[in-house]
Amino acid sequence: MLDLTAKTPCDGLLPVSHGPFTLTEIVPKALTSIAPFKGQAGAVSDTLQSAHGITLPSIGGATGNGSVQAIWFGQGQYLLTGPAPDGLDGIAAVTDQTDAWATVRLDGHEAAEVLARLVPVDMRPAMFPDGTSVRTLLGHMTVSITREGEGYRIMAFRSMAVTLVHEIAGAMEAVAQRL
Amino acid sequence: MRVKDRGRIDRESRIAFTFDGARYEGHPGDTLASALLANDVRMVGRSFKYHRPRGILTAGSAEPNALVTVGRGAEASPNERATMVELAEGLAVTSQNRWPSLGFDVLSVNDMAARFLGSGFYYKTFMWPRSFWEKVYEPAIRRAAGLGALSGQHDPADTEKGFLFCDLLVIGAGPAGLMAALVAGEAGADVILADEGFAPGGQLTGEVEDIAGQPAHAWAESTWAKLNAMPNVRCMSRTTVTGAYDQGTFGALERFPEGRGPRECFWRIAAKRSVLAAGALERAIAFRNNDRPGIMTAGAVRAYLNRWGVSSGRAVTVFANNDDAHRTARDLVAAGVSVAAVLDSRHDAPKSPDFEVIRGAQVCNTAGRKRLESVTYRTSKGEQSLMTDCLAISGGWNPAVHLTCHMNSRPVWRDDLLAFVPAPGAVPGLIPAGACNGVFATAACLADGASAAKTALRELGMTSPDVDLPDAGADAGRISPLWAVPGKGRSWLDFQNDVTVKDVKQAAQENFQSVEHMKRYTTQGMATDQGKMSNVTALAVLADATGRAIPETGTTTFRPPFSPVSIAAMGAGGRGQSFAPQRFMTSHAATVERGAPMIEAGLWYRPTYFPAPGETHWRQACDREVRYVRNAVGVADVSTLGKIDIQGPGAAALLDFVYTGLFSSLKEGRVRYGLMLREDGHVMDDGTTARLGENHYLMTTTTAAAGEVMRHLDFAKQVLRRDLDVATISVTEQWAQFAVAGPKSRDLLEDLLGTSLGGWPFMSCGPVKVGGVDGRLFRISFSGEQGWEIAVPARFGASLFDALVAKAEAIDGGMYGMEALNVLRIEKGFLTHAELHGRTTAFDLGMGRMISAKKDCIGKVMAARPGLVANSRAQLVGLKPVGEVQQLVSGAHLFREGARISPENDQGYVTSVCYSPTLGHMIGLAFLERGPDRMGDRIRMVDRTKDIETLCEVVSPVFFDPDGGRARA
Amino acid sequence: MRFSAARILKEGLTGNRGWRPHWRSPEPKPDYDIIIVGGGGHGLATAYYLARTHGLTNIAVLEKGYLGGGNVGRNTTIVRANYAMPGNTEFYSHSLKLWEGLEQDLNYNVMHSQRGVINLFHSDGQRDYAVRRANAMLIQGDDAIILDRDGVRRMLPYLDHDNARFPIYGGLYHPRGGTARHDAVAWGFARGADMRGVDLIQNCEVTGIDIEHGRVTGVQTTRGPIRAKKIGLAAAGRSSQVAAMAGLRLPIESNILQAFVTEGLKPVIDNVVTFGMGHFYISQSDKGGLVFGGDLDYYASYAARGNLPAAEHVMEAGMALMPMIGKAKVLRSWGGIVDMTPDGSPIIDKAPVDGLYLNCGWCYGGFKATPGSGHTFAHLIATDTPHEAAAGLRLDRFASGIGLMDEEGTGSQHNLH
Amino acid sequence: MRLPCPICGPRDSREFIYRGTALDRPAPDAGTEAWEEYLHLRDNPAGPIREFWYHHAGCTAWIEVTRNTATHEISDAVLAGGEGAA
Repeated sequence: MLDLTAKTPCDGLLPVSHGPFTLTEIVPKALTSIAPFKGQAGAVSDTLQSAHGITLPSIGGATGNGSVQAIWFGQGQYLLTGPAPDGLDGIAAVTDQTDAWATVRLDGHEAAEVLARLVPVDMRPAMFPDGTSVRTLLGHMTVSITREGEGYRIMAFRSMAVTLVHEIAGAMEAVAQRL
Repeated sequence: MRVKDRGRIDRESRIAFTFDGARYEGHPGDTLASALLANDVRMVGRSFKYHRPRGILTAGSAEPNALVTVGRGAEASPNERATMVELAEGLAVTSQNRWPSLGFDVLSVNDMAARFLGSGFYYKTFMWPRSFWEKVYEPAIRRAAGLGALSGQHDPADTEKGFLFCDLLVIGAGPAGLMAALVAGEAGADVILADEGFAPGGQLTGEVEDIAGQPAHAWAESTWAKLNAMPNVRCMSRTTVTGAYDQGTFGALERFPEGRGPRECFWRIAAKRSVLAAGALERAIAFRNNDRPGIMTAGAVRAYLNRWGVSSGRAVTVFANNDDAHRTARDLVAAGVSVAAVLDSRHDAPKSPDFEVIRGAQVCNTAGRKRLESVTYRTSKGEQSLMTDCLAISGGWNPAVHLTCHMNSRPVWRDDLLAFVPAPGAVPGLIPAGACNGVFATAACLADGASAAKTALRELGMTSPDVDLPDAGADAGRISPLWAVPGKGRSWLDFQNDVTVKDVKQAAQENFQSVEHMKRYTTQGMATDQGKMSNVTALAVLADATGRAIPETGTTTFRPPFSPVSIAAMGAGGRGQSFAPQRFMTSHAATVERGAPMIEAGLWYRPTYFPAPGETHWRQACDREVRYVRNAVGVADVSTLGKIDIQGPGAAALLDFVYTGLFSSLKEGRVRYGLMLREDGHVMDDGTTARLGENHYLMTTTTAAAGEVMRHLDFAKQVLRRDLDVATISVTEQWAQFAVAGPKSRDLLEDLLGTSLGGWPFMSCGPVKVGGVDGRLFRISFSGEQGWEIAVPARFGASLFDALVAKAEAIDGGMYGMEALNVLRIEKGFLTHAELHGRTTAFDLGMGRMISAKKDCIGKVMAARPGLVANSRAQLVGLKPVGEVQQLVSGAHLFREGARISPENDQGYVTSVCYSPTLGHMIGLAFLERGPDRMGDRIRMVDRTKDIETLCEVVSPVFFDPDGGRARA
Repeated sequence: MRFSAARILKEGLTGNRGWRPHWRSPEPKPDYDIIIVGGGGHGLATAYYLARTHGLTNIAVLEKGYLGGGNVGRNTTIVRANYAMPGNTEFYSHSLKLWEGLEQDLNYNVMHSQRGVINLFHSDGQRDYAVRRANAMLIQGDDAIILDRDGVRRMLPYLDHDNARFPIYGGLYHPRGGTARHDAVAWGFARGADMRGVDLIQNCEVTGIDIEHGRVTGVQTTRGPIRAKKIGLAAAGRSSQVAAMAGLRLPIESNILQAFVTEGLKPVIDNVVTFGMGHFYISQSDKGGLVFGGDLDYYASYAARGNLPAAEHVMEAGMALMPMIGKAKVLRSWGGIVDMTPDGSPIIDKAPVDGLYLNCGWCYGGFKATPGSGHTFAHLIATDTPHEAAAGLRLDRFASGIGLMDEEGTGSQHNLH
Repeated sequence: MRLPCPICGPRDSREFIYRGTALDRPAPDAGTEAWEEYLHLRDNPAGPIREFWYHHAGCTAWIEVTRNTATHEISDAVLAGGEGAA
């Protein structure tokens, strides 16, 4: 009988630390993109609320925490982390994205200085507080970045995991060297 | 030499450095320029054209003369301004543009021949004989030109880039900038204060004056420290704002000469508002031989004395047309340095009890080749000479308007100031303040800076705090015009490029009277300082030569960067593998382990072939892999192809709109080939699309076009077909997908999946369980054999690949790479970007009938243009060599037998070739005029790059299994 | 005044007092046979060849600013004939031949330097297209050599051959390609045209085109109305505005192309090198500056200045290809307004108004075309028939789809080049 | 350059891809002239134009920006699809 074994996107690449900064891999149980069909955003939000206890986030936002989280993921698109959603048939396009993303978490005092080397959006805590999420660039890659507590959760295409880690680790080292 | 009790250097510590191999010492706080002057090194470089001996002219970033190479070997950085280089232990400095040595330079003969080397002389000669330009003249000119040299080795410098954001960017930390930052900082605004120097204060660093009852430099330092302590203010020293761009974007270069980490950071700063407080630059006066080492700007002489404790000469003479320069004499005398005289061109110049002021005097010549020895000046009483080794000159101050020109605004002339000042609204959101705004007295600068900050705060909707303006000097001084002293000989304007008053006059005489013409003809203002030191003076000379006033003569403009920026800094992150993201398939590690050479496919890496023991040539591996697929089974990772999940009630209609064919009629569980056009009617991409459910499709794209197709679909659904309710998302990364192809492919998969696949016809698809994991199976073929593609979530990709390969190898098959994949598809006449190269139409590809007549689709209307469906177009055919020469070449062109090789007879070109192990000879795909009508004709394939001519037969592009039975088997 | 070494010697010995204007600054006459709108490289070259080849001298060139102030003074100075598409191939071949005799013809040293152009390729697919292109050049009678990896390494040892993100597979070497001193080209044509009697009128902006009964009769300008029997438009990035005065809409969008120059450096790059994967090309001027550029800024603009993303991309590509230039410092960046057509190729054709002729759509490639454009446009204006070398540069090719010249294969609709 | 994405707010232009003049696509049977106008002919003004940009590194919305080609000043930006941002 065939027995497939799983590998995470950053297998063998993480963790990395430089000075006060650490970069670790996060392996979500499931990632599901949800795109409500026309006029169904409210129904989708209600369904999520009753099934999973969270609503759809507003633009640039995140809802939930811990085991269930939803982040805004682009125009008319949300990403649910945690359970696979139920009850959205016919009201939203639901697509499994669990394996599509390399997810890493950057921590450390002034981690925003690291991201300032890479991201064309203001990542300073005051401007990008807990519960916010953006789609933007990191180097030449398109990414999703969500503030989670003191850290940043960063998602890039799975196939780009090597570059993602290389870019962030390089900036961590450069900033750490000057501290 | 050093002067006692002056300067703010750390005299207790010593720093050793070398200049042209000689060892010198300086102190912390020194620049290279101040240390050289302290060591009485006067001559530091040679000019560009005449190789004239040159010394240090300024104390700032506009320095045109003192350019040196810093460092050795690959670390050597040419054309560094000695005035900006911070002294560091072991600094190795060499002079430039001289051979064999700075003291004796062979090309200084150019100076002797100067009369023949005036403006534009090179446009008028070096034309005979014609071949001599590349062989003789140009190499000689190139060798003589240039200043410093690149090492020719890869630059090892570590550099970085970054993004910053603020409410207010303050550019320059002189009195105006500090004051602006203070006001905004206290208001709670998010402030960035950037200054190009390593000590705050701007002009104040070199002056003896008081602010708020303390020395001005001390006020600057304490204010800087106060700002630095505010959490909402980011103070950036050694940071030059290099350019102003749209919507409040600025470029800035931060230098880190000390410590570890990258040496330079190029910042992009997004500022809601900005205050330009860049100060002013002192200009020279043109007179005969005004370029000798020892002739410096008056402000620089003062700064070297006051900031660095260096006297620039033993007996200093001042030559000026303004009051400000008298401070140089005042400070020198106070420090005990001898002042020979102040020569002031004004008849009403102020007198001083401390030094002699000669009114109405103009310097008309100087002497001393490698260092200044004397000056000759002229008054109403005639000419007199003075022994002096330093001449401090001041022709007034030019506001540093540069950044205000970066968005095309032209500065405006103010006759009262004899200077250009920024035009109102020059850069949206930018407020000039202080000396760059034509406000010269210190007290006025402080007030202007505060006022600029208040304006910015008001525009940002913030409240200004009450900030007291500190007491400071209120005298701006007076000035009378003096640009160039009339007389014989050469008077320099652009010191580095050796442009003289005569050159400008000659340019005017030759009708290069527009400022831009003069500049381009004489090279005035094109040196490393970009005319900062000389443009205004040159403009005044041109105005005089053409009988116009300065404002009507025009202005030159300034473009980014404000001062030179290394390519390594602006191009940080471009080196090596970092230039673009790398994308790896889940099978990458296994593939590399098998020794497969990898090639780039877009951003992806794919294996070319898998070498086996005993094979000595890639063709052996390729042929073997083709045979796996034709005879047994081959496995290839095809995950790089774009995969787009399309869902919703409008999914079918969207596909009908973007593909030439109909997809609404596709049955669930089936797959169809689709051709996508750009609106211009040419083929943009192709691929298969599967219908997974009533309102659910999965589209595949080519590897290279995946991103473009995603954008295209977004445009179609968001803009062109807003009526459709449909969602699209890329699932390329979600699925690892492998082609399993060959007569034994079904055996392999049935074994793998533990189920029968007998009910899966060609072009079907559906869900499967793969080792308990939810996967997808598609029966499609890019090889012409019975083929499948099996997909699993990417985390299982590596594992599944290994399993597939093991099973394939057990039944006489194995992995195949891009080379074999290419052979297989050429044998079948399947297309890649070699044929879908952006200029071909469905008609050219023999797929004209795929454009459904039943519906509209993107590109349909324009594809029907007469030129795009003309039978004379080059259309897809196959080629088979039929003569003695069997070689086919991609990129070769096609001619009729016997036709002359000429453009008129050119009938097409070859796009893809390979050796077909299946057929035992080379085959090729080509586009040939009226190709489909010429089956069986003979055609000459001509490759002139390798001189290969091959006689070919025109055949169908489907070389193998033309009825497609093997794929359906 | 004829220029020569002897003249320089004589003037040098007599205080350089005898130099005379390179061109006059005449007042506009009320009436000309031909008016050329635009005193850039193409307009001046057109006037020159009208006078020199066709003997027509009652001509005015109207320039709203100063001569040569547009793209001829803002480009990266590259001269080449290495095109693949019929229409372009023969045209640029013709232009390069004119370059090769230009200095003697003009008696003006434009420093045309045939130092060779190397277009690098980075994949099998790019190589195949380079071979196709090289064959087109060779069949046209021009020169082309396909270099393999080692060949490129020998010629350009300083490239990052060993650790490039997109490895260098080889290059298309065009030995007769090279550079020229851009301003001098404008001035040389200006002087040549002026000497033959053409009136070059600066600071004269055309504000209207007079048309009577479907035929042009003259122009309105900031210096008054001027009558003309024929009008040739050579306004580059401003072509749409000028054509609009005749009621025409052109298949053009004006974009920004930036360029960069470093400080003077001792000789280090001997050829023109183009990076096939990174949109970067570079050469070194005779003064020693590294002159380089890359891709468009990609938005419609008349601002003649660009923004950072395009500039940074160019520098990153430079560092990727040749890391030895890292310590060279950029002195100046600037932008040119380029007149982009849907297929990225130019237009020399009659306009649908009698007596009006179009010369536009040069995209980012106008400089190398200067003599060829002037020569063939003069032929069209003088004879009312297209010159055979420019017969493919038709205005109606977009409507008809016949003879599109999409060199890059990115499409024949706007903003894809 | 920074573009005010109606969804994401002001963003660096490096996050966007340009398409050019915003025009309505003609009906398939609108005739050759209408299609020539749509695909090729342009006013190409030195002044305000309406143009399409794609926020490719952000929300992936197509937006319609009113921008002055002479000054790069941006006066308006809306979703290309009209209303209905989410």
